[in-house]
Amino acid sequence: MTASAVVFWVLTLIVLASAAVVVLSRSLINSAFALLATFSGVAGFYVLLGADFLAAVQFLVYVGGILILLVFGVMLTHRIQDLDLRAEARQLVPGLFVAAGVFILLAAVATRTPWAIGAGRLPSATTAEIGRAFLGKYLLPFEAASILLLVALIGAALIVRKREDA
Amino acid sequence: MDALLRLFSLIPGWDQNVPAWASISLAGLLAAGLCLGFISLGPVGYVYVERKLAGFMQDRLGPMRVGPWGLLQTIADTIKLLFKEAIFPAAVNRPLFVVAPCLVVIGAFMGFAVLPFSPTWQGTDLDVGAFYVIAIGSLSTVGLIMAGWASNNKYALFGAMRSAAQIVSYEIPAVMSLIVVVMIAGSLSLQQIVAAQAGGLHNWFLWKFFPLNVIAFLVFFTATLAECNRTPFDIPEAESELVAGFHTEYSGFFFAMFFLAEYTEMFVASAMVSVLFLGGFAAPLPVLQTVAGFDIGPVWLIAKAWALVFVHMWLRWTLPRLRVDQLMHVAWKVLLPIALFLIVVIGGLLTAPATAGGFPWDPWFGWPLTALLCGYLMLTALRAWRWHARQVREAVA
Amino acid sequence: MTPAEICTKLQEKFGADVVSALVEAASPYVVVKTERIAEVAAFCKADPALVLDNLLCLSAVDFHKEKEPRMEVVYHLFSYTHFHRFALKVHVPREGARVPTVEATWGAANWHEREAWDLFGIVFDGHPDLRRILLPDDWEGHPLRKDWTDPDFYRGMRVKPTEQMADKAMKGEEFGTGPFQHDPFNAHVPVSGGEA
Amino acid sequence: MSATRPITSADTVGWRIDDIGPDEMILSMGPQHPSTHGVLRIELITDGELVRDARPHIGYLHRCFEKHCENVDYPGVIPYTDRLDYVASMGNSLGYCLAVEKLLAIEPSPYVQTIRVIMAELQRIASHCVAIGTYGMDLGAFTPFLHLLRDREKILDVFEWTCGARLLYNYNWVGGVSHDVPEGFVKACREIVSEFDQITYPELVNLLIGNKIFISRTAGVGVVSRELAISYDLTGPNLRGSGVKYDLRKDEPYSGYENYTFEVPVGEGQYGPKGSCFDRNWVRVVEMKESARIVSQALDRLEKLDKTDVREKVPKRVKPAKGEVFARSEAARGNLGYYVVADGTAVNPYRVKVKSPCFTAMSAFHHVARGVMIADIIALIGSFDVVLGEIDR
Repeated sequence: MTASAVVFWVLTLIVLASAAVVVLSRSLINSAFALLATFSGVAGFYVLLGADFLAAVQFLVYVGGILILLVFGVMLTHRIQDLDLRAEARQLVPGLFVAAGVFILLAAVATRTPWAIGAGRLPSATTAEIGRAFLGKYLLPFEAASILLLVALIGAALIVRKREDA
Repeated sequence: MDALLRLFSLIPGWDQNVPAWASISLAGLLAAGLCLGFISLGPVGYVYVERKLAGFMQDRLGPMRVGPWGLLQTIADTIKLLFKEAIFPAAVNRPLFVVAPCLVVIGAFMGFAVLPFSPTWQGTDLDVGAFYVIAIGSLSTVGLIMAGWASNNKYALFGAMRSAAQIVSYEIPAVMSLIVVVMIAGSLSLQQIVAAQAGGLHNWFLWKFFPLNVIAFLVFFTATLAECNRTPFDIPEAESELVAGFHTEYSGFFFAMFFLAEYTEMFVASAMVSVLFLGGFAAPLPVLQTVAGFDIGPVWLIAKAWALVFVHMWLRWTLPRLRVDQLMHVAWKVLLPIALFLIVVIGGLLTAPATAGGFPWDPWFGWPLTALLCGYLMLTALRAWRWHARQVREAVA
Repeated sequence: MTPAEICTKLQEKFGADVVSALVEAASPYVVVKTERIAEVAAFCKADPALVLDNLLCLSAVDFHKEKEPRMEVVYHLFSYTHFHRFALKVHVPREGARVPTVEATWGAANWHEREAWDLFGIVFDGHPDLRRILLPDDWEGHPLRKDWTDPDFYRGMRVKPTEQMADKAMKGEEFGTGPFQHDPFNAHVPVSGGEA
Repeated sequence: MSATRPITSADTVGWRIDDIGPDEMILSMGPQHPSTHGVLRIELITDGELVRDARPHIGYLHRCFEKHCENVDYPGVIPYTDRLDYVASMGNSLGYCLAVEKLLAIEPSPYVQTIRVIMAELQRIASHCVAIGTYGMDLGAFTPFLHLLRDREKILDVFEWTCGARLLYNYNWVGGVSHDVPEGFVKACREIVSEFDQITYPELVNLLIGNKIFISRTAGVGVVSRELAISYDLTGPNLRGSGVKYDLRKDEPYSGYENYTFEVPVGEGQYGPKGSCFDRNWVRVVEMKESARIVSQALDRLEKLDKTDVREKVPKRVKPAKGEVFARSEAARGNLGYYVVADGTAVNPYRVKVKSPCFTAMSAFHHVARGVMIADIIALIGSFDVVLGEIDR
């Protein structure tokens, strides 16, 4: 087993275990904080794949942004301590069916896709190429996404704005 | 790490007998150990200096009892902190309570991985070095929130909320003004950013596009000040309002870890500022880069970082603290527009061929202004020292 | 205005409700009927010739040895418009004392009245927040009354040493912790209990 | 949320969870909190950083001052008065002595009165040093506090030299003072005054009062209107900060204050509405300067006056005739009033009631505290400059 394989399995273990905690934990706040390990593990995968820019983005956006927002949301929820998060197993059978279906679908896609293994080379600097792709070939979708985000931002600001009459 | 690997290869027979992954791991561990020593011993010095500085500014002596001139005071304090009982209040969320300070320290410590102390003395030269430092900072934020929540204390929670809001807000102007530097250097790699500033003080990014980059520097420095929770942005631990903010309930070693993280973050942030704007390990004069054939880049970087740390301390003992809404006002309505403006203007200037390498007057401002500034600071220091000496003389007489 | 003029003005307005007056002394005052104090207060503040807009002090005094034992509430007033001073007094019985509040007229009366309730047991009718202010919420009695005696026990703790204990302590002998023993903080022992 | 909350009779200790809305929180600030200036406890209902309602709880430092007074003789009360406002003890005992002297109809000699004025004004400077210094510390500026304490120390040194105590002096006696000023007192005081004028005052203005952050933290925060100030009997710098030019030393002079020329500063609202935290502190700062002026005039006067025995008029036995007196004096924190009732038969006061300026200032607190932020609560408490020893008595 090579060193990178060891790292891969360690990362997999971290991601899976913390994801299990996210799903199974009864305390909402513990779930939220377990996401930290999940996100970091995924960032580790990116590093392993040589996509250092993506790894940094993963960290900045997910850990620095989304996770903090999530934790904020949880903390600001009224009487969060009283909440009982016991998952009831009422829909176990349909749930199992759905899970199995999704798994089969994903497995089919994974096995049937003609992965280009071994061909091509690892890009030495991903950052520059990502930049060129965003501002060149994919400029339109990139700009569309940014306008969408801007609209969401303005809308959020409008909603939380202090009303004059209140 | 590269330097360490090269050292290993000097050992006869090393390359043949030791597998590559082992020597890389060993080099990584050694480098990490070096940084760990630096960060754990650094605060001992900083705290002493900070206390003495505070004493000087406040017209008193500072620590004087333990050791000559109180030199051993912080060591004694460290020992005390290490041996003190770590108290866990009854209703804390114990796992999170323990993990939180570790996360904060890790977040501060990981910044060292990319700090370039010299062309070879660097953990690793990431392509996205500058970006990495910003990204890793969010780990500390999560740690702070965790600490505030786990403490089960309203003041701690307030501190955590404040610090999260503050760090997230100030990251934006910091990144924006960082982009200015990245655009000029054309790279995110810290090595290349430093390389672009080599060749003397007038090449530093601080003096590029003369008045513009100075503004970018001020924006970035202010934002780092806020991200380190230092006065006037120390509202997360504002001791007069929130008792001690997020570390209200911590004691002993866990408290020491927060302390350690704060001072480490201060150093990392200052080092980043000096890498981005003050030429990093590049000496102000190329002649001073080597002494007797040895590259003294690390000395320059550390000296510049410490000078900025000194400014942090200076501000702390001079200014009152802002209120939370004023703090947000500064971030969103002052720093962010300035940073955006700078990005647009400098981006435009860089695309124009006439100003792609900076304004024509750039080389003429760096030296005189630096000399003026240094002269003024020295004069002030001299006056302060003479005044202090007179006070002491009068007290004795 | 001089105190005499103020007194005349009040007598004109309120007639027999002004019970008595002492205007020649160093601290001039009038005594008004207890039930009317709130109206007199409002008048004192509103009247353009008086404008007694400031309540300097509200104090209660316990006169328990008079022929008719009574308590007094004294209102020291001041005007920031005319710069004159005056005092109003009301007489209340020592038991079941009730006085209308003047909190609506002068905000400062709020806490002063709470203090008078706390230390003298005078109830101020209409007061929005009549709670103990200086003493603990579970204190029993009103200690500035002249017939107040220190309790032997507070929350089951002996707070006053017995004579034997005092004697022993004076002689420098150990007197043990027995009588001082703490009961659990919230275990209420009747205050009158314990040894003599 | 309505402006006033109904308070139930069961609700004596504090607000309960049912009293607050879904996005509100009860925050208990104090009695062990770094900046409630002692053992004040303030209960806050907050919505995030915003304070919806505040309720001060006092009494943690209650020492039955008024009950003590009824059990000791008239001069015996003086040491207890020292412990009221322990930051400015000279002013407290002065007020009490004035009240008893009024009851006895005695007037000390001009020499004694001048000494009293010097002591009271030095004490005012020393007290404002603490007030403004700790206020700076409340706002996060640590350095001005130590600079001001340095100057307070010099004044305390002079006090110690004169009467042997640094905090609780027992210096003003009924009819006189306990000790004559020592040899070289005038010179030492002149040095203090000149150092204050040349170093402390400009330094204070540069470092703290003129600081942009300080101004933005205080100007426009905690505005007390003229009407509120008068209704709640705010006095001293708090009242003058709201723009009311009233100072007992000027308007009802005692102890020969009419002989000195000085200005009465009022809040000018330079940086926002009049009566804000900034104005109250600004008044304190200018007042220190004026106090220094009075001290130097009083020192001139002291040198010209004939030395008399400072205990010449101290009565052997204080037993006033039946009567009552309400006397006020301008202490450092405002008008300190003593209501003394004598029954004519005993050597003990029948009743002593203290009208403490901090007590009334704190009673207006909830009006000002609604709608500000948590950090402003700290700024507010500090700007009222309360001393709990005087509130709780």
